[in-house]
Amino acid sequence: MSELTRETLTINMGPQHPSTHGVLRLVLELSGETIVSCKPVIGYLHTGIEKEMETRTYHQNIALTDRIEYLASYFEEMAYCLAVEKLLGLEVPRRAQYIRVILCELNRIASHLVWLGTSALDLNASSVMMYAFAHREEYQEMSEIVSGQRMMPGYFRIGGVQWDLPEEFFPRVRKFIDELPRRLDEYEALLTDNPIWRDRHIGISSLSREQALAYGVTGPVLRASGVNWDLRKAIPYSSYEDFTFEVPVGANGDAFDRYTVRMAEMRESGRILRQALDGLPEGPYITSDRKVALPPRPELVRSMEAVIHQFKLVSEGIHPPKGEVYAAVESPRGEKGYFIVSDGSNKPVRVRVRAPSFSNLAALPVMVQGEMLADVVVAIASIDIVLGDVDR
Amino acid sequence: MTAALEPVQEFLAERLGDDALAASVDRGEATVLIAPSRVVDALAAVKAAPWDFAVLIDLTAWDRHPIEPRLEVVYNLLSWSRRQRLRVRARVDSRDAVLPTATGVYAAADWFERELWDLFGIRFDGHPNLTRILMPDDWEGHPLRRDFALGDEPVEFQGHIPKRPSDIIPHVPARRKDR
Amino acid sequence: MSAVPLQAYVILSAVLFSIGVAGVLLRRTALILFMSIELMLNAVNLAFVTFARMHGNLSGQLIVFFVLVVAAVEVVVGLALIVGIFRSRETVDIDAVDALRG
Amino acid sequence: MAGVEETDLQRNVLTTTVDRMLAWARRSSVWPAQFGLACCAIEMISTAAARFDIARFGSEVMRASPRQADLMIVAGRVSQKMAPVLRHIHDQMLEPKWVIAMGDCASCGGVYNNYALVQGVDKIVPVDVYIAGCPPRPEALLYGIIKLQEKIDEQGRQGTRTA
Amino acid sequence: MEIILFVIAGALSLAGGVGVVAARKLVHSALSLLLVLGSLAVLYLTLAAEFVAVLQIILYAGAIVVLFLFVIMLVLPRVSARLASSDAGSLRPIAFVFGGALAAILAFGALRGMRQMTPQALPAGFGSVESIGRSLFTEFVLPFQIASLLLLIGIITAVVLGKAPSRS
Amino acid sequence: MNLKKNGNGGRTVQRALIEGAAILKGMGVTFRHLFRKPVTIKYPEQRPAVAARFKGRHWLTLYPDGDERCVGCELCVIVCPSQAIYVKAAENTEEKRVSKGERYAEDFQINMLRCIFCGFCEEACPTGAIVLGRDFELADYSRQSLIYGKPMLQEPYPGASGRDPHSEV
Amino acid sequence: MANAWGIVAEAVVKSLLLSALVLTATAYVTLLERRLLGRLQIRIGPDRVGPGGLLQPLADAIKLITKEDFIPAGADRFVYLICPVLVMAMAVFVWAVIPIGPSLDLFGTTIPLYVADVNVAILLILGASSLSVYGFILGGWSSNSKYSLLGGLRSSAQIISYELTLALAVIAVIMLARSLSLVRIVEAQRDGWFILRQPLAFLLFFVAAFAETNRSPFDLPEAEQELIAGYQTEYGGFKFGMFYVAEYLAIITQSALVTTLFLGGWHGPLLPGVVWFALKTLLFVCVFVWVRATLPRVRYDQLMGLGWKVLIPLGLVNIVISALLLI
Repeated sequence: MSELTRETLTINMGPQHPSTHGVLRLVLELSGETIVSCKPVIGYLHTGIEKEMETRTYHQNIALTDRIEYLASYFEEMAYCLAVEKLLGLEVPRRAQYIRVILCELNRIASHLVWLGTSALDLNASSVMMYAFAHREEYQEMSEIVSGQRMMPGYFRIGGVQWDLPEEFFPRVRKFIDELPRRLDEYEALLTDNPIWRDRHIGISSLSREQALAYGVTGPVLRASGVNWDLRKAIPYSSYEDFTFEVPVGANGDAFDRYTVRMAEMRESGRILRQALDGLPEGPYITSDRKVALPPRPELVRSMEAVIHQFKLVSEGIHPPKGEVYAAVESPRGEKGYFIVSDGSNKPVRVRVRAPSFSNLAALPVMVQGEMLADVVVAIASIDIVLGDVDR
Repeated sequence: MTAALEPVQEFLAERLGDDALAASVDRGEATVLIAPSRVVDALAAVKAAPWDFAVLIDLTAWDRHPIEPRLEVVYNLLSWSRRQRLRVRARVDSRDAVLPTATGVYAAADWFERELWDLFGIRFDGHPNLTRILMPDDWEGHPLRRDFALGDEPVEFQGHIPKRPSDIIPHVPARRKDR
Repeated sequence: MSAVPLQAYVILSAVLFSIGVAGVLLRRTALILFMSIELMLNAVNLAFVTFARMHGNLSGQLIVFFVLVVAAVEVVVGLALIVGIFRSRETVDIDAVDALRG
Repeated sequence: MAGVEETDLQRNVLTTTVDRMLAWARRSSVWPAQFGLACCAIEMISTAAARFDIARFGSEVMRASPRQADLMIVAGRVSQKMAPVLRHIHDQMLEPKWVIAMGDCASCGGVYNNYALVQGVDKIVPVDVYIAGCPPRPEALLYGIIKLQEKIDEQGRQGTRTA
Repeated sequence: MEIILFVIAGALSLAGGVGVVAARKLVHSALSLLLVLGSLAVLYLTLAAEFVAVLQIILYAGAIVVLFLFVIMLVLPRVSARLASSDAGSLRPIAFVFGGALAAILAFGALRGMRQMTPQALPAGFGSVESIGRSLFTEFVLPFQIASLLLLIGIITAVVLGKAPSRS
Repeated sequence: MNLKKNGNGGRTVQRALIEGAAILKGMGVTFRHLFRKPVTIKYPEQRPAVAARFKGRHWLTLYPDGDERCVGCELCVIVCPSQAIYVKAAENTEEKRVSKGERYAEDFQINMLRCIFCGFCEEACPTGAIVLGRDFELADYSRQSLIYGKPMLQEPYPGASGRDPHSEV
Repeated sequence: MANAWGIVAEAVVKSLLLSALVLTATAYVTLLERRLLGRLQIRIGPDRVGPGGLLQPLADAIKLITKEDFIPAGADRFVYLICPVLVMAMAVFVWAVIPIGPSLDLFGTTIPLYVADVNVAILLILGASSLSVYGFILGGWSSNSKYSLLGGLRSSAQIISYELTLALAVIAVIMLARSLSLVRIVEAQRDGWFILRQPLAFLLFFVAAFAETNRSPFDLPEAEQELIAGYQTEYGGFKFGMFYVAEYLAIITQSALVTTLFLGGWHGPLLPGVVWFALKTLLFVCVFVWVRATLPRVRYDQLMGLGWKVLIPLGLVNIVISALLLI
């Protein structure tokens, strides 16, 4: 061995590691502290949800969707319901569309708060994490008021939502929106200008526009790389065309841009929420099609017909016509899509969940190539993956 | 959107001749069915200008059990400049499920193809590292095939009442693979 | 109280020095060789400090000071040499850390 | 946790007191190992966060190293692929150690009754407390920890010394 | 009290010295060296050389041996293990005889030379920082400068040698 | 901390001052929080107020006259995504009348560890027999003890669950 | 002879008392940190174990002591066991030379409130810190895990590097006080604290203190979120407890040193000197916690860069300027 050989070291991070945000495992090859190659190993949270969905009725599957991208359950339900509604060719009442938007945008803020908290915690800024989670707790309470659950709402229904928004929800959400900018300013005071935070984020784990597109990266990570692509604007769904808001776009595609894009997105979500609350239309919150939606509860006591519908719908479920559809929404992590194949029976033949975290994570090796070891933590946090979404 | 998609299908029919097997626009979504051997050519063709389907947003498959060719692979493409989607499909036989890899066209295909190999047992010729991605490496079988049993256990109740979910929710008859 | 004859210190120094010499002869490992040399230097230092005490003259202690400097430089350069030599000969792999216990 | 069972006659006042004090110390200083897996992990973090503040129970010292932890909170679904890792980490923890199966998935598989998941972590490691919920509220986790403290007290009363 | 200190520290230093030479693991050798240095520091204290004693700890123990450990642990894991076993066994008798003889000669010489000597009374502040500093910057100022130059050269040499080769 | 990136000295000092100010600003934010009231709820001494719609543990409700609402139709069993409910129906007889319908649930069990508290059963129940209550403290030392049978689930008296079985909420 | 034994006895008694005091203080500093951190993060912190959580440290200690005794497979047993002891011993040892107050008149005799007034006190402290480095390196090495080893090497490199900064800052103080004895240094501050005359040195010392104690934002050695776990990863139970205590003791030590070197030690109006000393030290302990609550963690190369490229040059410049001013 006369020639000089590179010294490389292979280290294994995870699958149970505090900063992999779940059960991600990375096999890193290092030269000194520099990363030569990074191989993510996933599947530690593979739950078989897609298979499970083939054995459940369309209605039951709503409960399963919640637990995929568990930080953005409303988006899961939204995308799934949109897909089934597309299969059925069903029009959702406007009020229901607005309610969905309100909850999704609240959920987006909450999801970004979790990202903010955990990525700050990764760099040991534990106070930001505590403040962000305390802040998110207000969303949890609102979610509980609306749906009865803090995290897994099971609130959207095919054709609308389960219940109308309760009265006590409105003052709370108004207060939430009013306080939002001040709270965000506080986080920014702790992080945005902090030289340590900047040094750890600026220029770290960059992803060029071309790389981002090649890897099918979506969401804030794509926008940070300079692509102005937001499904809410590009291919609007659920009345998003009614609202005015900006799509924050970064320039360098580094971790700091992802941070600023998400911070700006939270402010924009606040704007959308205000518009949606102000313009909330009157009307039914779920379709009146008795082949799709259950009859209102009070009717069950009065009308035999309602009871028969109830029995039929619960025991058999809905039967969408044969065909395949794809419906996507802009989740906090990117394009969340459902590809559903129906054979005309009451259970789907195939439900494919297009997971934004999966594609975004696939770009991680490109991002961290040539970076320092400690920056991997920042890179993972800046992608904001949800392992449930990656592994399904 | 619907109207604008038909030219893509015509273009593909022209480019690939008989290998473009079918095309349809259903519920506003355009799909084309391509012969398995030419599917990567079709992808490369629509990725280029003027179609610009630059993003492989999703790559998945579904099992048409028991009709052979059973496995239908679906490439879900997105053109963000034209704000359009296109689904390219190809069908392969379950006993000899092989497709050319699309990693040369889309970097994103790498993990997607590994996932398809893992869950459906579809091989991709020329893939740099076609190994299991979600299941453990020593797993046998491909779970998302319809003849792979769900593998559920009875739900416990007092008095040891056996109740399997699949008794209540019958699904496609499943053979439990040896593993 | 101070009943220790200074001669004892010198004898100790001599024995330590000899151990160092024996180490140089016995061990072929470059690092142990180095450490043996350090041992010898320290033995000499002890002698110098003893002499300083004996004559009530600080020069002995000052020489120790300079020996320290020389030893530091020697170690730094020597270790750099060792590292350089092995860098060019071997793939140094931290995976083999366990082999340390061999 | 193979303890030495003693009969009432053999046990004197002193050992009883010592056992109780040990139990008190152990129940008051339960340091959890982070084992966040899925949805429940988020509620577990919420429990540690300001609103619920697991620190009040002296349990905020979430050490990354299993060697320094007393309690493994399995928060989330355990896949077949994850199971060996879980077992390994449990083995690394020092006695006395406890396991809480937080949520349905960790307890028995929950709604996901299929090929991919271990149907209950008690098939891999001994579980002391099961908490139902999907995911359980943070208060439910705290309730589970209180239940665990009661169990530790009980072990102290019975003189089941571990270690 | 001084006797007790001398006996303990002397014995420890001898044990350490033997350890340096005889230990099988490199780390144990380094630790033995540390033991020698520590016990010598104690001996220096009894010899009214407190500044030297503290320097011994800070410089020798705090820097030089740490450097040894760094090299042992980081750079040489595989190599050292192999080399440790390739010691010259054939030299062993010679080493023992030679070492023993040397010790005897030196000790004899020292005892002969110092037979008539008794320790001088020490001036106040002997061995303190002030006194050493004063000598260092007066009568020993030239060696001091040379020593600093030597250190500088050492640093540069180490950097040049230790730098990873940019081209292979 | 970025000193190395800057060329001339004046800007370095200026930059150091800006960064120092930013750090102090952050310190100020945390310091202000020192004087805010902690948001912590002191569980278990302090009970959290759960929402009216909260989906907690189940209750089997009764009519005001004490009859069971459950008619053993098993719609909840069918709709439950996790198959956590077991119902064994029996016919009402003249001598033993338990519910107002033809049948009643002779055995009714819910496996709380399988249940995901989605509320589908409550939604599906035509008679409002099953409701999800406010209780969330479901933890125990064994799996078996978290399988709740009818004695655990049944309201001790009509209205004990505090939930109106037919409300929209 | 009797007098000599008397001195020894007094030293021993004082050492024991001081050790007990310092260790108790450490236990409560851990609680203080947890409570204060809680309040800074709008939560409460441990409050259920004993009144107001006052028994929390006791419970932690008993629990750690009674944990299973564990030595990793393939570990170097002797070295593995000795490391926590070494680290803790060094942490306590330093207190021998820190004056916690002026002399105390008790039963007609004057008892100085320090174990020893050594004229090389500062060097002793630096020396002790050098020796505790061995605990980190060898603790990492003996655990037989490459992550522990790398973590240990990192910690020691960090501590050695920042010790230079620390020393440079201290030299500035020595130049003012013209003594290496801490007692003398405190006495020299009777008329003016050194923080006023040496603000830059204070800042340097303060920053270096965070690195020396491995505290946030320089807490890389035990960075849970970093890839490489710290030297103590493989330590559990009592042995881990010793590292833990040493870590917090180091915080008190550094706070006490800041107080002694820059804040006039026991000097202060009205209250007894010991109280002033304790208050000032406590203030700095709180600042440690406050900083931990606020700042994110730096990266390792940034940490080293800060030390070598910023702090050490600044320290040298500071000494040159101070020297010129003094002349």
